[in-house]
Amino acid sequence: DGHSGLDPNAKSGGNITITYKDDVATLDPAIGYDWQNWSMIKSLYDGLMDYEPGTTELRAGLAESYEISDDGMVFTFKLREGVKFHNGRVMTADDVKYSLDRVTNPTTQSPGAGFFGSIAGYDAISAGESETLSGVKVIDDLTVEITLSRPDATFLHVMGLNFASVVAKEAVEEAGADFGKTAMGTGAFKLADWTIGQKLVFEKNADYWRAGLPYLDSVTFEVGQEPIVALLRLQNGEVDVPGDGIPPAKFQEVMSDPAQAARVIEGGQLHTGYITLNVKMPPFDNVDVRKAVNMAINKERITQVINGRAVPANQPLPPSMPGYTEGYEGYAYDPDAAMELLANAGFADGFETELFVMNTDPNPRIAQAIQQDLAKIGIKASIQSLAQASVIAAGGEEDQAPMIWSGGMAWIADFPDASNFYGPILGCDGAVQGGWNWSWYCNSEADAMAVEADSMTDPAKVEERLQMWSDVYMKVMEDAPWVPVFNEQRYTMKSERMGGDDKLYVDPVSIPVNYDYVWVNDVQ
Amino acid sequence: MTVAETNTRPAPQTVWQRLKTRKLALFGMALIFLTLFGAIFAPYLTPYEPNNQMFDGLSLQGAPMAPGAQFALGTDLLGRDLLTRILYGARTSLIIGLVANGVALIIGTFVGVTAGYFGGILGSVLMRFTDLMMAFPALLLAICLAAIFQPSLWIVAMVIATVNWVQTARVLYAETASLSQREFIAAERTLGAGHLRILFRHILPHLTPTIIVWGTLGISTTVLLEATLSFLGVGVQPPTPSWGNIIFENQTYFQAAPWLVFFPGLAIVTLALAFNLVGDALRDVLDPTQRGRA
Amino acid sequence: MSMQHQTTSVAPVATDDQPLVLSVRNLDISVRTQTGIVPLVQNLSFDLKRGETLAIAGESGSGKSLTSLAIMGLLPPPAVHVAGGEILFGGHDLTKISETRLQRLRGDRIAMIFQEPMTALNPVMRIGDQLTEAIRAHEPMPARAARTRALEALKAVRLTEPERRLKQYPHELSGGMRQRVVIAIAIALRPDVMIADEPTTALDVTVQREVLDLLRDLATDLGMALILITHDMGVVAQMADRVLVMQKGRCVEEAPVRSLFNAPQQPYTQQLLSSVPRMGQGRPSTVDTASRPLVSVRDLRVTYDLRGGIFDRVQARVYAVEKINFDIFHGETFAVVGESGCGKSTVARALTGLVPHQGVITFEGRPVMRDRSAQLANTRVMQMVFQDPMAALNGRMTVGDLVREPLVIHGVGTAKSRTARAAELFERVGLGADALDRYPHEFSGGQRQRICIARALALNPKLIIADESVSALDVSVQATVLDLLQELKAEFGMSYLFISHDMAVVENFADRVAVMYLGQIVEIGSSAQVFGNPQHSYTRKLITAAPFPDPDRPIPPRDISTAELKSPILPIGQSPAVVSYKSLGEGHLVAEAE
Amino acid sequence: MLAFIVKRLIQSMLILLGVTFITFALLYLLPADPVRQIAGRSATPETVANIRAQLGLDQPFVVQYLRYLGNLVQGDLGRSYLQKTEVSALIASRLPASLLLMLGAIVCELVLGITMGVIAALRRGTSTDNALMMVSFVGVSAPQFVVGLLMLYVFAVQLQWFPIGGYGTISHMVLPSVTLGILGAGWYSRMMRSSMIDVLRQDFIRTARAKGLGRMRVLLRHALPNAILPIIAMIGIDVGIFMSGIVVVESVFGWPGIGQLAWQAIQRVDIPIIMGVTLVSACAIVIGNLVADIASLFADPRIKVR
Ligand SMILES: Nc1ncnc2c1ncn2[C@@H]1O[C@H](COP(=O)(O)OP(=O)(O)OP(=O)(O)O)[C@@H](O)[C@H]1O
Ligand SMILES: Nc1ncnc2c1ncn2[C@@H]1O[C@H](COP(=O)(O)OP(=O)(O)OP(=O)(O)O)[C@@H](O)[C@H]1O
Ligand SMILES: [Mg+2]
Ligand SMILES: [Mg+2]
Ligand code: NI
Repeated sequence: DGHSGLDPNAKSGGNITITYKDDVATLDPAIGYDWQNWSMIKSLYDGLMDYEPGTTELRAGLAESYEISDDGMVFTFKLREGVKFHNGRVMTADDVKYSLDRVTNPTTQSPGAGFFGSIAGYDAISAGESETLSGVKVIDDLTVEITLSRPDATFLHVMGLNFASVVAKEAVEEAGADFGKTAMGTGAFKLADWTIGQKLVFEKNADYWRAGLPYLDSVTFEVGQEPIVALLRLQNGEVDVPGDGIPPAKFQEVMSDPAQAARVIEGGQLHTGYITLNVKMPPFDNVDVRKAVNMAINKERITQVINGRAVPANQPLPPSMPGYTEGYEGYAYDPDAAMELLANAGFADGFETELFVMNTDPNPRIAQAIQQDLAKIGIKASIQSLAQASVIAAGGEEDQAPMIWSGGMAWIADFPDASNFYGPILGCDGAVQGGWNWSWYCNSEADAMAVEADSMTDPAKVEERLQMWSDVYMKVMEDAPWVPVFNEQRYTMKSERMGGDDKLYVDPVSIPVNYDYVWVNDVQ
Repeated sequence: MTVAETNTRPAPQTVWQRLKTRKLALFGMALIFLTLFGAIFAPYLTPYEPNNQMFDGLSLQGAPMAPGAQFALGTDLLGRDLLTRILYGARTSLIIGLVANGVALIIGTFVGVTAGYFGGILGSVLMRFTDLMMAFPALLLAICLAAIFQPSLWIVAMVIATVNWVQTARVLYAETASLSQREFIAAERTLGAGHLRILFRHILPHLTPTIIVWGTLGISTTVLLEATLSFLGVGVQPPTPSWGNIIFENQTYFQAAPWLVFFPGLAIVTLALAFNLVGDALRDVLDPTQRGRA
Repeated sequence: MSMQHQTTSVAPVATDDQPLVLSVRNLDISVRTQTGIVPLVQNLSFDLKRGETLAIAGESGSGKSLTSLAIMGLLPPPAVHVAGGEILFGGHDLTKISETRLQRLRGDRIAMIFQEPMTALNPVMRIGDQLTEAIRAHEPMPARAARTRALEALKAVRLTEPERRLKQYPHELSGGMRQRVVIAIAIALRPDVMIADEPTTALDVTVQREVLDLLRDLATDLGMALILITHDMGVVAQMADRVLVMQKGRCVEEAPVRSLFNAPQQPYTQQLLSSVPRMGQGRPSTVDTASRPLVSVRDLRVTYDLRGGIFDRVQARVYAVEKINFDIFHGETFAVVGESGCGKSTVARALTGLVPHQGVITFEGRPVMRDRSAQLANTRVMQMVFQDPMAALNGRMTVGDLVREPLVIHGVGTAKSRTARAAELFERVGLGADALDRYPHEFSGGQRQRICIARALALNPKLIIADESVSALDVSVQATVLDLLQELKAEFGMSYLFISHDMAVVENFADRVAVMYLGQIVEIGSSAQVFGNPQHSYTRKLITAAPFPDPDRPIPPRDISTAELKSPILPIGQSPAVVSYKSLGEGHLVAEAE
Repeated sequence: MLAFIVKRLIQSMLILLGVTFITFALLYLLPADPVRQIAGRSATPETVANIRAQLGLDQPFVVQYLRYLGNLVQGDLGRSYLQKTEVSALIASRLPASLLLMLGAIVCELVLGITMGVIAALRRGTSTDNALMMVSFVGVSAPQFVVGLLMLYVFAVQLQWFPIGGYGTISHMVLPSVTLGILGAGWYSRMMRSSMIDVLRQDFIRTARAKGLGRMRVLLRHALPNAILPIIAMIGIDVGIFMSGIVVVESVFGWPGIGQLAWQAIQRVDIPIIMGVTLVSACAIVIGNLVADIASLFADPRIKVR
């Protein structure tokens, strides 16, 4: 492989401590789907594909190389030789197939099963008619051939998802349903200890197939720590990285102290915070109303409220995502024009509606800012601040939630591809009961374009494909089912002893830290 | 035959007249009136709107303003005037502290007194139900109830009432049970008094000290419970201010913007204290055996 | 030391040649109130010699207890304090020495026994600990040795099963036993002076007799000086060498016991002595027992279930009243006497419908029911006056309201007429109408009992049940209340069911008497029959145990068989044997010995 | 004694049954669907239906409840929907910490509450009394989150007397216990004060003093054991109050107890965990009451076992 990725200054050894508020739910790569265990699983497991550290660039993982058939329907992966699971067994092509079969089998109840929908035989396994994916074939110990049922330009990204991680069958069978509390992969770290509710210890995998990695001997995750306390401990030198980032209440204090501010790292992330407008619920079935709402929201003010830790957004895709439409202005903040539009739509006196929001800080606060903006153009929105599950439930009903502020549940891309912001949250597939398309927007034209774009697997047509996606999102913006509000920036902090490139700390894929590549400077 | 005792006892005083002589009680009442006044006349007392997120209420970095000339008690995280929100929040908190707490007290008294006075099967059923409610995590019950009935101020008040009556019921049960054994109750029976008369004329007056104690202490408990519910997203919905939710919204800023926690906290403690002072005095004043004592 | 040897009662010997142990000089005690300093005890002086028994007598509230507390240095701080004078003991003035020095004297040199045995002991501490603690506080010694001393003390007070008592808690003992324990604590260190503040007021006659005998024996054996505080002149007569009579905080008269009883000098002393009821041969009954009875009780039986076990099942039963029969006639005072727990109150409760009963109670021929309307009807004709007026009055209502209460309940008259009636009743029982809007605690015990009586009279009942209605009052007040009852009876022709344990009072007050023992009547007859010719051994025991207010009358020989009252509690399935009666004619019935 | 305990245990069982029923019913009525969260954003309706059937959530309420009870009697609390782990294992790993914290809080509220109450009673009417009662008032009215953070900031960050959160040693326990106990301490000091004033008026105190005992002995050996009786009965009720408090305190101090588990589960409608935690907390409350009753039994020999 072309990139060694190794840091010449890096020192080997040492332990770092990361804190989190929430307990780690599971380390099962088929189940884990929150941004806390996402990066942990990444360092415990490998998939066939992987990303350059700190970037969104794909690179080969467990696959040494891969071939794509000309029609883009058959992927043949050549596996690396001698890669060992943490238990010492050598990983083979059978394991790859087993892992893919497992994640797509409905009894696994994987929230990521849907990503593999393009593999041949997915429908059969998902309907419970088959135990294996017919599209995944083991050619020999080191070769896997995956046949798709439809062209899928994002397929390599899918193979880089945690859900596609290779697990050891014997470990899964041994642990049974408790597999999530153990780990058996090929990753840079192995799970050494897990005291539920307190901490997890990851230990260096000495046999790791990427030579020289990881640098750290171990990583300790302490869970159950209030972010604000975690920061106090960081300032006290007890913690190396606050997993939940810098809490808003401490942000100003940290930034105004040069010594601390120097250790703050800022980075973009593939995130958009938006308001959904339910196009099936009057008056949001009127596009002018939706546009008016778009124009009414003072995005600058909202970013100010969250201490400037975001940039105002004007379209669904975040700026760092390929396919982002440069130069697009979106709907500028213009309450007067908004009122005019409203008046034209027959709502000169405004109307009453509800804004659903998840109940953790700062979301209710942002909702109140939105509420005030809406009030200025005569829309009286009452806030329904509910538990995450309740908001999701309301969004999944056609006639429950006229507006939802997505914060806390918002879209962070699963993989850095333009398509990732469409399917379930803007496409017709998601606009079903229990779906995630909370604006219930369904534009068959845009859907068709999306399908077409995702079928363009030819590497030569990348630019063309991205343009197509750009068009899709522009179409969406025309219909204005969303108010894109901001793209959150990541602000994190590290202790003085932490080394490695800054971008490792704002890795778009491995949040908050790419554990495999960071190191500490206080070892010999 | 002894002659009627001549005595130089002052003319009987009304409760108010006796309450009036107690400095602490007057101080407490003054605080309560101040709060009521603030709540009722909030619009006239402050130039700001409670929900107005002012542009100059936040620094450019989005930090709230410290107390100062423009904003007497500073601003909150959305740039709203804190004093204004505390004044308007008094409305919510008074409703919670008085209505929710009052309803809880009434339910608790009803259950406890009925069970304690009548005893028997009715008493056991009521007390087992109380035990059941006690064993049920109050917070979970409140969360579920509030989630099932879309939260609004009155729903929240009722939810708080449904979880907060239990302790009162327990305590009053024990007290009523022992009161019913007292001889003056038996004496009352021999006079031909019915249950209702005994309950209302004889048992309840003896329970008032306990009811007052639990009632006044319940004020801060309920106000804080509302705050916890708001924090869990099932309390009074934003942007309606309440003292509790102001604290909870801003509690992590106790270091960066202490005023956001301190002032509403002070308001809660002061109100609770005021009621407590009045309650203590009332308890003494209502108790004829305390006459003439300090 | 040996406290085992027993003497039969020895009449107190005047001990002129003994040294002085305690001397109180011009003692003043005051209380600080909002209206200024109020004197409670003024200019009190007396001396106490070794081995001498000084009785302090006087009406309730005259300052007896305060005086004894002042000697102990236990006046309730900070309001009540010694305002002047001195208390000389062992060469020191107790009013001046420090608290630590006082602590060393207390319990060791001067001991005190308090009035109320039920509350004088720590309810959550074992008897043994309470005893040894007192011993070890003054004489450091190993626990074992202290235990031996404690045991000795318990034996000295002649408590049965002393070893077991050490491990028991106060509530497991009867009142008499508790009082013995209190005495044991007091004598454990052989103090020079012992103060006994109404040591027997709360006890039954027979128990009182034993405790008094005990105190006298101990005083003689140990050479203790005893200050005995009491309002019972019978006790004074039998116990004291000298008597000090107090009234309103001042000493009225001080004299050797014989001269005081034979020739009281002061009017107050004379009044006090004259109001003491004396026992004689009973009063003949003037009641016509052939007429239709007002109340007739047949086979009355009341049991209380004692529940227990997992399923709260009835495990035993208290046979509080077992198949008793009696009649009360118009204009009669019918008395029920007997010791604590024999079922007297239960009879009253059954009559007033407070407890369910078996058997038949008829009132003027109509059976008494327990439903609501029958209750209303019954309560109009039958009223009850309870033992403890404070407990029977709702302390949170004015007495005016309390007296109006029955009128309101029965819907008699208008608000105005009720107030007029209440004022009239108050006037009748000797209270001013201006008292109407005061609260019960603002009255003295005697006054409170009059309030209760006024309330009972409000509905013009035909029968008044007086359950130990005068027991809590001191003699002079008791006499006035009894007089009042007599007057009312003459005036309104009502009948009384008079319940008491005081034989002297009953004898002087009742027309007919029933003696109860263990839930059954053992002897019934006219006052003259029962007191003039007591037949049942229990009746005789009660009569002889009553202290007689005459220092010259020999103290009767002690009844050695101090059998405890048997228990009326029987396990399920058993029931007590019903006694059968022997008639001595003219309605005098006596239970046959088993 | 044994019979009493058995009887109380039977009663407790019924109470627990009632608790499971109410919780189950409430969760059933809750407008949120756990299956959607399990299935993830990209799931097809078929997958959702499939998972719903696997979890038995398509069954009628009564069937679901009876099945839950059936499993419960076999000691099976089910598996977390989102973590797929056995609820019993999750609770077992966190319960000791919570119990320890509660124990610490009880100790702390008793020590603080009793001392403050006794001192206030002895200094009745003085400024010490007023000051102490004021402090107790603030204790009752102060939000625990703020108290916790403040203590953490002052005693751990500034003074460095205690570690900043965490779990393990006694010194880790101090701040969270105090934070959790401060509310109870406020209550207790008030109760203790009035109870003490009451007891000091009693006759047996006078008897004890008449024996010549020293002040301290009278206070500790006679007054305190009597004055504390009403408080012992209250400790049972406390456990219930703690159950709400630990959610906050555990998160502030990073204490690995069931409070945090419950809070996360509620957010995500992870019904098996909510049921489990509710049951455990109801058990704790029931046992707490039982223990308080038994303790009163020992502390007060007058109480007759009924
Ligand atoms: N703590 C106190 N404060 C104010 N007055 C008191 C206090 N204790 C007693 N007194 C008053 O002092 C007077 C004497 O009381 P004391 O207890 O000595 O009477 P006593 O002769 O022992 O009466 P009794 O026979 O009822 O026991 C009474 O009028 C009483 O009201
Ligand atoms: N509610 C009750 N439950 C159980 N036993 C009771 C109850 N009330 C009274 N007893 C018992 O019934 C018996 C008779 O009680 P009662 O009160 O009639 O006695 P008494 O003669 O009035 O005694 P005293 O002189 O002490 O008032 C006693 O042994 C008593 O312990
Ligand atoms: Mg006295
Ligand atoms: Mg009686
Ligand atoms: Ni037992």
